[in-house]
Amino acid sequence: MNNIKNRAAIVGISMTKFSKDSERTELYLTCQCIKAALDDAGLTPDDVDGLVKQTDDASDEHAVTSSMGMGNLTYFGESRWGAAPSAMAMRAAMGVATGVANYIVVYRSVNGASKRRMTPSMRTSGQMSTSDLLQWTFHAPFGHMSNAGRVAMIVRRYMHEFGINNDQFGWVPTVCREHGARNANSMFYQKPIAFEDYLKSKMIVEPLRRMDFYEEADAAAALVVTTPERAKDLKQRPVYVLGAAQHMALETEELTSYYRPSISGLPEMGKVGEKIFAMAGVTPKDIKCVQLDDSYGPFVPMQLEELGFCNQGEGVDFCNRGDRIRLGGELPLNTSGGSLGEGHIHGMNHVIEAVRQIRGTSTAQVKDAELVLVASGAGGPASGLILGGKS
Amino acid sequence: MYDQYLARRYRTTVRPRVEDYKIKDNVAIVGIGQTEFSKNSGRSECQMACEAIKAAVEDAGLNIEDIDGLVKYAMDYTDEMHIVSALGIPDLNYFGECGWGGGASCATILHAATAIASGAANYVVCYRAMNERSGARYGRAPGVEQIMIAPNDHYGYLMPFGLATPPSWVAMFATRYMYEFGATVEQLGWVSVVCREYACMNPKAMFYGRPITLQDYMESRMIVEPLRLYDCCLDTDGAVAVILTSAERAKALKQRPAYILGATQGIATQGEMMTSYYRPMISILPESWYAGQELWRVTGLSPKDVDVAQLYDAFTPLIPMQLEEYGFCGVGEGVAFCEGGDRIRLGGEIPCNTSGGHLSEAYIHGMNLIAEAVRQIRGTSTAQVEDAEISLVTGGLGVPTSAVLLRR
Amino acid sequence: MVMEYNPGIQLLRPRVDFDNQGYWDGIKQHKLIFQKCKYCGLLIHRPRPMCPRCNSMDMEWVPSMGKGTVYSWVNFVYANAAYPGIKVPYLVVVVEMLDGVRIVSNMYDVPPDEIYVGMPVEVVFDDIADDLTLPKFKRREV
Amino acid sequence: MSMVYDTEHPVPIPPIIWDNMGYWEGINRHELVFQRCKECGTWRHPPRPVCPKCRSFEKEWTPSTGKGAVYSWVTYQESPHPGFKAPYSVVLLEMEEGVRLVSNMVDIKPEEISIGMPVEVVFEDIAEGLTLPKFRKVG
Repeated sequence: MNNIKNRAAIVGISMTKFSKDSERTELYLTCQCIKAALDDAGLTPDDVDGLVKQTDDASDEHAVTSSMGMGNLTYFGESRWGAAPSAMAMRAAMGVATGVANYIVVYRSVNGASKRRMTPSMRTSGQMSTSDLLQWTFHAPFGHMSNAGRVAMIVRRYMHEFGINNDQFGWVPTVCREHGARNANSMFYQKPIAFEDYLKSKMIVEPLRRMDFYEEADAAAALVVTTPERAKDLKQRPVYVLGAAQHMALETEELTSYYRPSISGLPEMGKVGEKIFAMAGVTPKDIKCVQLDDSYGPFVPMQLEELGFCNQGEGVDFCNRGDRIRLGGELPLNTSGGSLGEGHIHGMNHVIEAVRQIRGTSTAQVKDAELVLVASGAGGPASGLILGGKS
Repeated sequence: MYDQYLARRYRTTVRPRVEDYKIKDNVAIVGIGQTEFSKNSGRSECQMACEAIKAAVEDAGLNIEDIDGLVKYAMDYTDEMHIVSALGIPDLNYFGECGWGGGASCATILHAATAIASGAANYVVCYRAMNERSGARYGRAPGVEQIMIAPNDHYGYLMPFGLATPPSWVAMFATRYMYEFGATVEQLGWVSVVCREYACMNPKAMFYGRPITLQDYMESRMIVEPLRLYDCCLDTDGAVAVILTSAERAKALKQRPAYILGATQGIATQGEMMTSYYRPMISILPESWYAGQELWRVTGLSPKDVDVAQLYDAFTPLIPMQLEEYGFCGVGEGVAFCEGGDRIRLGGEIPCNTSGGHLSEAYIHGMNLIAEAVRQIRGTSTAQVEDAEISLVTGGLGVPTSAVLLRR
Repeated sequence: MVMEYNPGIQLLRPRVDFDNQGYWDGIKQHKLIFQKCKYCGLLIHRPRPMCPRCNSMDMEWVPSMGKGTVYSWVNFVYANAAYPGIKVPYLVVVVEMLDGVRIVSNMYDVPPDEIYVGMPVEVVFDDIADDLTLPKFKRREV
Repeated sequence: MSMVYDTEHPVPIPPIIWDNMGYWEGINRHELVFQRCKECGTWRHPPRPVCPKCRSFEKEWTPSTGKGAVYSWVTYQESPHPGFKAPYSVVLLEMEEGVRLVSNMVDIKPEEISIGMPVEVVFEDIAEGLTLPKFRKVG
């Protein structure tokens, strides 16, 4: 067996509503959401024998299994960083493909807007990880402390090298908000913006504005992965994992990969693209729509370049006026609204939306969306998926 | 109580078919490396991790550039990206984390093995580096100076009552275990004595050259009744790394491969972080039972086939309890099995923790146990079991656990 | 009182959240209450957002009988492995309630050399500080 | 214009561990030093325990010329920490040794900063126990 192509399928999905205050614990949202994803698939907690979580997620495996009365598990793991959503789906796919588990649930829950946190990750015991150490030692003393600032440093260099004006970044948030406005689950349902609203948006860290950044939300998402064989007996049309990959390159840092020869690209994402296209045996032209990591809007054109949808330095032109990336265009992106236009659940909504597109149940449905690409973790360790309706 | 739970406790979910289990015989551990074990390393955890990985790479006969996967403990403070940047690893195709402290030890092997068996990566390193002795020690209650509110909901039911440390969490199980099975502390002491004997054969062990008698054990300081100092594992500064690759690639490398027969994790119902007191029985380790069942199921072997075992020994009572759960003896018979020590010594039915284990070699969160399991397969242990063919390793207890079965 | 606290060191406060608020509110009012699934009637401790038996999220709080027996116990004798705010030695017990759930607590009136598994106990409430009340247990005559 | 601090809110002090100790010791005596591999001479920053080129663990702290150029920069219009008064700029510099580091500029308005601008190091004693390397436009 050389890869996991066609050896795993997503058979259940669920997402809570996005809100500014869930008034619930993250564990509550997690349990609610996993139950709904299992219902969607036609399964019960008794069937589950694997879990994959985001390392920093408040709902640990014990909290979930003890709350839901899940039986015995043989496979559970964690993924960190922005790369987590696609990587978690990949790890679940690997688990079923190698026969170590049958039904693996991937979940994520955040009270990102209300900050109603129940549990920090197990690692927060005072000592610093090497990543925290880097940020606190060499960046924070100079006031370089926010993710917005960390990203802006890379974007400035990108603008410099390709002669880009920062106003041009406005088309991605505009289109994401258009898509989010169609989605009743979104925080911006029926609240689209015009490009001019972006220009009026407050400058946070020059060259980036408030609307370049994700919208914090309270929400949870879950998906269920099993083998294509078992998927046939379940309720929904299976969504097959045709390509899945992670990548970390030399000198990758989370949003601060400043110490390598060029910082104006996302080389990890480029490698992820090469790997998933090769595994799926398709090219960018075959992809019907994409769900890209839009936690930071300016990373979207950079991802389009790295993934081969346009040439280097042309990503911003590709997004200009939004026609090619909105519903009806040649490559609709982030059709649920994404992190900019639906809500930020650390990229999990992107995977869920890709499944909806293939099922044909998106609120911004792309016609015959049989092949959908998901990218996670722009500006750090990266991962990606190509999902398909046919095995 | 919890009527339906009782029925469900040992319920096995429908499992994947054995013929679909792609890990068996397809993956091998081909390199092991470690730093010295000390009370004060005098350097960063990141440096020790890099040293251990470099040593493992050399042991396997590989180059750093060959590594394309890293699996870490979620608890490890050295992030993959800094291993990559420090050692100059050009590309990683697979990286991930396993949670639950020592419960992650064999889990890292399982996840690395799935990565290799599914083609995600070719050479995957699992590592653990910790300045546990000179840095923040787990055996102490958390930093109460700053924290006023429990960091999570779970601690709220324990900490205000002073139930604050891992030894006490396990002591609670031990009290009940001794009550239910009529075990005595002297019987537990033999585990400690035998582990120390093994450490005295291992020049790299922290307790090398310092044997103890049962009398010494009985006279050691009481920590949390019923557990004594010699019931508790060491605090260690050190790092251990292992490298996995496919069985096919393994053939071309320097060392005799330790093939993976089976690897699994285990969670059972009603688990809590080291304090699963709300289950029908607390004198057993259902996670370990289930992990054992899965290993025997996928390999078609039984405990009788195992030549040597490295059982996670953060505290002595966990060894007899695991001997029961993995089927080396019946429920409640573990301490009697260990009494006198002969059955777990070299030449006994199942030699256990032949490097000295966490009690006497070093405490690297189970990674040192994996390295010893591999040495037994290679025939290079300082307490070598003659012709060891099948070697069992288990991961941390009281938390979601893990286990690996290796073969020559 | 058997348990002595070290002045000046704060005991960790329980983290009160949406799922467990009822429990800690009850304790503050000197009432031991447990979570019960409204749908299938399962009694649950410690509090959870979902019933592990039937997966209902509809819960209520019901009073406990307040009585039980010691299921297991430990005795903290070494200060470095104990909670800094409490003077050693002190006992921590797991009590099996007659209601059918277990709870971690301290003994209120029993010295370490008298404790045994199976000792009948009943709940008492210890107001340790203005913002901290804990359920503890004392010997019960049978 | 330089960074303005609100002294009521102490700014983060860099945590010192084995791997970065030599760097901050250098800064404290007003000397900018970088890690350099003893075996193959490769410069590196931020500090790491081992050389990514030749994998030697032997290293020395070697003085920098203190000269470099702006590689990228940002201006914070909102401060993420009350100790730093917005607006202020953060620069990413490329030093003559080939390594990069994050810092602030002194005596310059944000709008005057540009990519490629040549700079040299100065040392600023911010508070008791906190000295930082900062940069000034040259030429």
